[in-house]
Amino acid sequence: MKIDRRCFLSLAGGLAVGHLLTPIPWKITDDIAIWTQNWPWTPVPETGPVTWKNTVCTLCAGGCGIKVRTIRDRAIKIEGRTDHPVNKGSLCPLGYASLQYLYGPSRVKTPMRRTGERGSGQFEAISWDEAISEVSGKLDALRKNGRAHTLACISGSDKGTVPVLFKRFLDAYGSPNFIRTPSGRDAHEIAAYLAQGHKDKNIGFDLENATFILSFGCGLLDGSGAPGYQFNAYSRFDKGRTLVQVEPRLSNTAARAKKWLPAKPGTEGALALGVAHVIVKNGLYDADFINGYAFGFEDWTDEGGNIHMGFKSLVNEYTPQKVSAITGLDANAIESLARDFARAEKPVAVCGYNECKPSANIDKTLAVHALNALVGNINQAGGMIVFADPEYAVSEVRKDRIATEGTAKPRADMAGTDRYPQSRYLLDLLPEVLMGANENNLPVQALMVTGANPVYTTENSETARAAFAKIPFIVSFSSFMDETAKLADIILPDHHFLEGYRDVPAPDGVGKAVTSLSAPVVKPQYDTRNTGDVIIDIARSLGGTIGESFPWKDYDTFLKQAFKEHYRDLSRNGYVIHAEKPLPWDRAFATENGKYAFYPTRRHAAGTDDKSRLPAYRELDIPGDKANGTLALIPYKSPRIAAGAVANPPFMTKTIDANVLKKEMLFIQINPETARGLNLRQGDTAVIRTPAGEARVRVNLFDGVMPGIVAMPAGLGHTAFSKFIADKGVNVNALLKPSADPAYGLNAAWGVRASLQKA
Amino acid sequence: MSTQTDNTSNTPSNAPSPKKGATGWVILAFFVIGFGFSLLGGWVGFPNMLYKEVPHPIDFNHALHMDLVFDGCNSCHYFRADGSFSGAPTLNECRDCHQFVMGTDPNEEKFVEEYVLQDKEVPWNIFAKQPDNVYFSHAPHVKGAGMDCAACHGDIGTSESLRPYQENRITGYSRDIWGWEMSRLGEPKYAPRMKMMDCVNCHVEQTDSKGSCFQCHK
Amino acid sequence: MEKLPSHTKARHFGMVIDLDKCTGCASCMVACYSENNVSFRDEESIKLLSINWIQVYKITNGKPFPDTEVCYLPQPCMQCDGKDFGHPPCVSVCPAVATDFDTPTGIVSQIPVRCFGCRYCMAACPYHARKFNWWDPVWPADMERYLSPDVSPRMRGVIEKCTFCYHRFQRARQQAYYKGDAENIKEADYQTACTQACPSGAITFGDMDNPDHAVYTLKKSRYAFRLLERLGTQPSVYYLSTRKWVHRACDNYLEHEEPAAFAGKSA
Amino acid sequence: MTTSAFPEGVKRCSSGKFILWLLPAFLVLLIAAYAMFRVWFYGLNQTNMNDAYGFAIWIWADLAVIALGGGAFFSGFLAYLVGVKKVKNIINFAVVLGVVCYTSALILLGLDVGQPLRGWFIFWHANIHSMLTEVAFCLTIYLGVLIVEFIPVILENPKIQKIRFFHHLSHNMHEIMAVFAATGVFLSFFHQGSLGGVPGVLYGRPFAFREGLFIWPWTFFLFTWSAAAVGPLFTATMCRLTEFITQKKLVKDDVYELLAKISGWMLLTYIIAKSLDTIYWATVTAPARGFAFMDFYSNNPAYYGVWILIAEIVICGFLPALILITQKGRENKKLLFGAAILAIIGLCINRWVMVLQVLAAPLKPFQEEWFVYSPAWTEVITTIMPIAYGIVLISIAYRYLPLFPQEKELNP
Repeated sequence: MKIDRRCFLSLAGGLAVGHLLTPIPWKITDDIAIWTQNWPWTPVPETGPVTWKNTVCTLCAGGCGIKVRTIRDRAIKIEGRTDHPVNKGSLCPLGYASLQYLYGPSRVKTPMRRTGERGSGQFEAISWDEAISEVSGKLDALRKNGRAHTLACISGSDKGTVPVLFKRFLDAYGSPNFIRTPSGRDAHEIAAYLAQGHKDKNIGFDLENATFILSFGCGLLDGSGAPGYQFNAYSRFDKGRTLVQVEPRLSNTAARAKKWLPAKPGTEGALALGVAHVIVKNGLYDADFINGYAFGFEDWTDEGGNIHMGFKSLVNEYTPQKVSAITGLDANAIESLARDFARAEKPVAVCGYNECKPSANIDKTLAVHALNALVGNINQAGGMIVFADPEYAVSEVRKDRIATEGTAKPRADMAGTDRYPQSRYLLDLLPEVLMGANENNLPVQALMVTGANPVYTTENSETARAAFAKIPFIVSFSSFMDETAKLADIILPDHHFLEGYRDVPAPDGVGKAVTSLSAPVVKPQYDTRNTGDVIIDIARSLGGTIGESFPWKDYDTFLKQAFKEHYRDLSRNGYVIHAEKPLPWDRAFATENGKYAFYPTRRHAAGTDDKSRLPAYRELDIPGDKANGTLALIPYKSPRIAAGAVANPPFMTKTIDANVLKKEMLFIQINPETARGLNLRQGDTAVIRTPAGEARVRVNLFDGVMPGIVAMPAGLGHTAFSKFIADKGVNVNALLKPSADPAYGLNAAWGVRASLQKA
Repeated sequence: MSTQTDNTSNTPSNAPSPKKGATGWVILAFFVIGFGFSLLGGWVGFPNMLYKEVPHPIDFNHALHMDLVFDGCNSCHYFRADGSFSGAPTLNECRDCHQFVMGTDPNEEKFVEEYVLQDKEVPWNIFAKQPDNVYFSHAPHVKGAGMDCAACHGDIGTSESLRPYQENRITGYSRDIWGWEMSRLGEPKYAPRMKMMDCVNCHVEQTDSKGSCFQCHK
Repeated sequence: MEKLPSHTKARHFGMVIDLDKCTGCASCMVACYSENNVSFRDEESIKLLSINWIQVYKITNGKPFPDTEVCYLPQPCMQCDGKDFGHPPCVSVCPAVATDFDTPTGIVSQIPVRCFGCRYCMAACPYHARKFNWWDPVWPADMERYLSPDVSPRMRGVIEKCTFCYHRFQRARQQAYYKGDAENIKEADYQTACTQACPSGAITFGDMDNPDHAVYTLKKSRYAFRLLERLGTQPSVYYLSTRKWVHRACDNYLEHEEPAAFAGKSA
Repeated sequence: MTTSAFPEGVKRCSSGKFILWLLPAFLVLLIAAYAMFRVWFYGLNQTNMNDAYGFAIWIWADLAVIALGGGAFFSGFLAYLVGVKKVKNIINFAVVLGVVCYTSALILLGLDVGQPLRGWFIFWHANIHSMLTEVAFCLTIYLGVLIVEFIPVILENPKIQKIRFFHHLSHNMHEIMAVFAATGVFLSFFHQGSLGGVPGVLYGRPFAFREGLFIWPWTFFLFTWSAAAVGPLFTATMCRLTEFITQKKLVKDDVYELLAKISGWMLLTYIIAKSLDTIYWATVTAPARGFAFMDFYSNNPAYYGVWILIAEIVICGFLPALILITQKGRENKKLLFGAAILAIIGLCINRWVMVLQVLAAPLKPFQEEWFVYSPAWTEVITTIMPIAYGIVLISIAYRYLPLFPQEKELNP
């Protein structure tokens, strides 16, 4: 028997034919396909029993009730809570995306101590004990050096128990420098004080019941203010209900308004007076309110016998023709707007809260309040509502000598000083103050930041960053690695809002006295702690009267005590409405004569004549000189871009149009007419220059922008958080510059002069 | 047919030819050997290579539990209020009874010591586990069509000891899905097979339609 | 068209989107990402590589300031009925039956694990509703924890698209089975994530064949139209707008032609 | 005794020269192999395709290469079924060219799918309504047929012929080749047609959509017709190129002229049909969907506008057809091959238009801009790959196999 090559060939043939009759080739082919269907690196979400838990979103101040779908200890999906009085089920994209913050890469997972250069982002993880003792050690030393008043706290809100704890901490420690970040609330607070005599009360607008909303630049549908509330109010807009939007740019709100009135920016106050003129002239105002509950409508005589001009005389000169010349709107349009407004069943005029850049223009705000007063729509359903926050059941703070002396010192931001006696917080002024001081006299030696990201959100942000960087000791309480946390020496990370308890006060601008409770939905994912607990611990470890002022076991105990009998409802329903109805007119006003003051006698004005007290229209100059900046830059808010302390989560960035952000380049919007003059075409790259800085941008031509205006989206150009948002576009705050109202110190600029040049 | 007719004359004539017949048989024998070897390897060796035996964390005694509970399978494998099915019980559910060792069974002791006391979920092997892309709901089958558990899961409920569990090394699937018989012929060894075609066949039989894709896939 | 299983009632789900109400906020988009485990990358500005099951387009009337108008147009998968009810453009071209017309619901399915990524359906769809997974999805940090078990995460190399949140229909049906009345699924029991998410109430969803459902009436409005309707794709998504220019922007018309709602009327 | 590895009676260059000649082609193949590795390993993100261009240069190359490879089926049809004897002098070459074209097409298709390991689903889970399924089946089977047709040619290598078994095999295979040729023609008719159906059935894409003629879209016939017309011209042109490179006359001129004559008439009838199709589409199909003819040709960022249509139909259609049907045109070899090249370009333009312009044209009126795409290097190199691969395979085949029966006679 000879075995040769052919035998082996045959053997191979046998093997080949045989194996085709076995499962090997077929099963392996099938199994490999199945393997591709279950790649080990593709996650398989775990199943389990589903529960829905109610809580409140706190990523912005909108206070929307949400429900969270959870499986075991995993939060899966967020939806609007249809039975929550604020948003009634409506929710903005940020709310829907907030799980990306819970589990996302920008979370600060443990307490951190800075190791590298300030701002380098180099930190080391430390224990909570170490972190708290380091902070209290530094604060103790500062206090012992007699500089307790140089501790400042920047907070995103001054309402709610956590800001209250910070205020209390500063009180007990001995510093007057609790600073809330600027907001639309500032001007309303002052207007409410001047016209109604209220201090520390909320001004809201009952948009749900209003039948005619005259919005002076409010981004009602652009995600500013209380988005859930505003969207929900709009969702009920059916036949017969009208929204009129006054704004130089065709925003999302303007696009959905029945009428868009592109008044020149900064002239909104004149338009309000023009509307008032028509109403007064035609006797369309609410005579009952004007005669019974108002002061200063007609000319009046003071105790000294001097005759003063009333509101009626003031508006007399604001004829539609004159206002048309100021605003650039058609005179007939103004006339008919006024008539429609006055004749509507429940008209309301709104401004301030929801603007992307709330220009704290006191005249405009007073004029808008006056419009509501004219039609008798104050503290009425569908009108402007004034209400107080619930009072917390908290004992008096205990102060030692240092505390008493420290809190009596002037504030670092000059608010409440002789210069700006009626202002409460002036964060916009702080950077200049800090830049002007040398290291030793720095009025802020230690800074605590909670619920805010001032390094990013403060206008002229590069100067602000440099100014804050001068502060020797910065503590951030941020849950996320934001720009301010990145600059801090110590980060004491707060829980994500789905991990801990927190009360949520009535959102600004919402006409409802409602407080909600944000409750944990999942266990804390990382080694974070509720900021309320941390501030109590820091106070304790400082000891003395400071420790005594914080007698609570923990924050949750404090929260329960603070709300007393309301707490049960709060925890059961997730919210509590603490005042069902606003005060009637006869009890509504806290002015000397108990009436609504069309003439604000208390106004701290630049001049002493009637016109400087009355809300006359005054042309506002914006920062920058006209020769170099022929254009005006205004920021705009997009509902798809979070523009506050918290940056966009990846999902929101995914929704941004390619003509707003493409790769790392941001697009500014200009009118094609403006573009022609500058020889710019769609998609061109250009350099924008303002007094605050310059940036490379691309050009998007949009007919809906007033010629001469450059509109830039707010909320981009982050340098922190994560790679999903950092280094994308330009921070508009880096190009803006605040301009202080002479009497109030608040930023009254509506924009900044800018030039645009093809790159 | 060839266009190169001259090539035929070029045929080599020195091809090896002696003992042609015998060599042919030898060649055939080699072919048969190869063929047989393949068959043997493919039908016997291959399944053992493709699947690996995965030991059960606990050798669970269904029969014993069935005697102790009131509602048969439903006592531990139950429907939730939303109609979803709980599947294998979680540690918390077992803990209702097994807070401490109650009997003398070493498996129970192991369960209490290694899982209950350490608060660790038991990594049960699920014989009928379907991949993530399959949507399967017990409700239409059990509540709608009135099928009993054994119809798909075999007689696991009366077993005193868990049957072996094997995992496909490539796909990670339980061997029960393809079926223990490589040929997929004959009665299944333990429980009905669960490849897609098995679902489809039953659906066609019972509902006249295999259903659309989304009926069973997500 | 598949044969209907003997135990199933036929429904025809559809959506009506009121373009005069949509504010362009993109809540629907984000709610959809979150509901359906849609993946994301750090670079999402190249929209033709970005996975969106519903996309909100911004369209303008092209008039100069201040007569400019803007309309936002949310566009999910149109769930076309296609030719002869059951042959949408994408379904008949799929070589591997990875997508089919779900006769009991009128929804066009897409089964990523069956798909082998030839992208013929993408070429067939005039709406660009089908998206390809050019990359393997990655959920950074601990984001895998928020993934929903109701929708299977996709792998690279396959097509995915809007499913009208079919898993929510499954959820409703499962509960109905559990309660013993399999066909008792009410309008509120099955709503898509985008419908629920729309904060301004622009989206309505339901069974278009059921007179009790809101879509039944809405889609019969004089101002109802469908996107690129003239191609004959028979979409199950209707739009409402009283503005003529919006109608014109949503389908192709020759110069002398008028949108149906405005035919015979002057602009 | 040693047998030459070369076919009997022909001269071939030295091994060194041969290898040097193949070197550049191998280099291209190497880079292409690396590109293929990247695409398979990292996925299709390695290309420049996007959600608007789900089909791109690869699919175009597939369609073009299969159409040009159609020379194999149509020559086979002429040689074996019609019995045009002259064509047999070029049939072997046509088969090799067909093998190159079809294997290239399959490799490109394999690259083009997102999940290649599941690619067999197209057969196992086939959707019989899908044109692509039909393409895949016919293509694969026809490639099998081509290989069967190729085997006897391989077996004719003198070294292989020495083995008795292969000698008989080759002889027997030649006997039944007509059966395979017939099968090939049948299959080719279908898959060329199905490829035409691929764009033609897209009723959501009014630029591609062609209404039914009986049950098929017109494009079904147009694609088959054009492949049959231009395929042989491609074979002839490639043959001529081989002659140029080898500096030898390989096929007699009357073979070229015959092919040119047949192709010329095929091309003319095709282009008339294509024109009618275009007119019907422009005046009936598109307007019914709200599109004016020029909507598809204006506003194009590539600036070719309507010229692409004129190029395809007039310059690369009627012009070469008219040259080829005239005796004088065919006798002038420069004119003949000039016309052939024009026809080949015309065919490639047609396939380009039917794939890429279909996807480029915006449909939603609010999206005015055309979708733009430029291929990535991975796509370009793999698209060039068939050329390099063709050079290698044809060179080897030419060197070792008796592709041209007339070579010995023409080069004594």
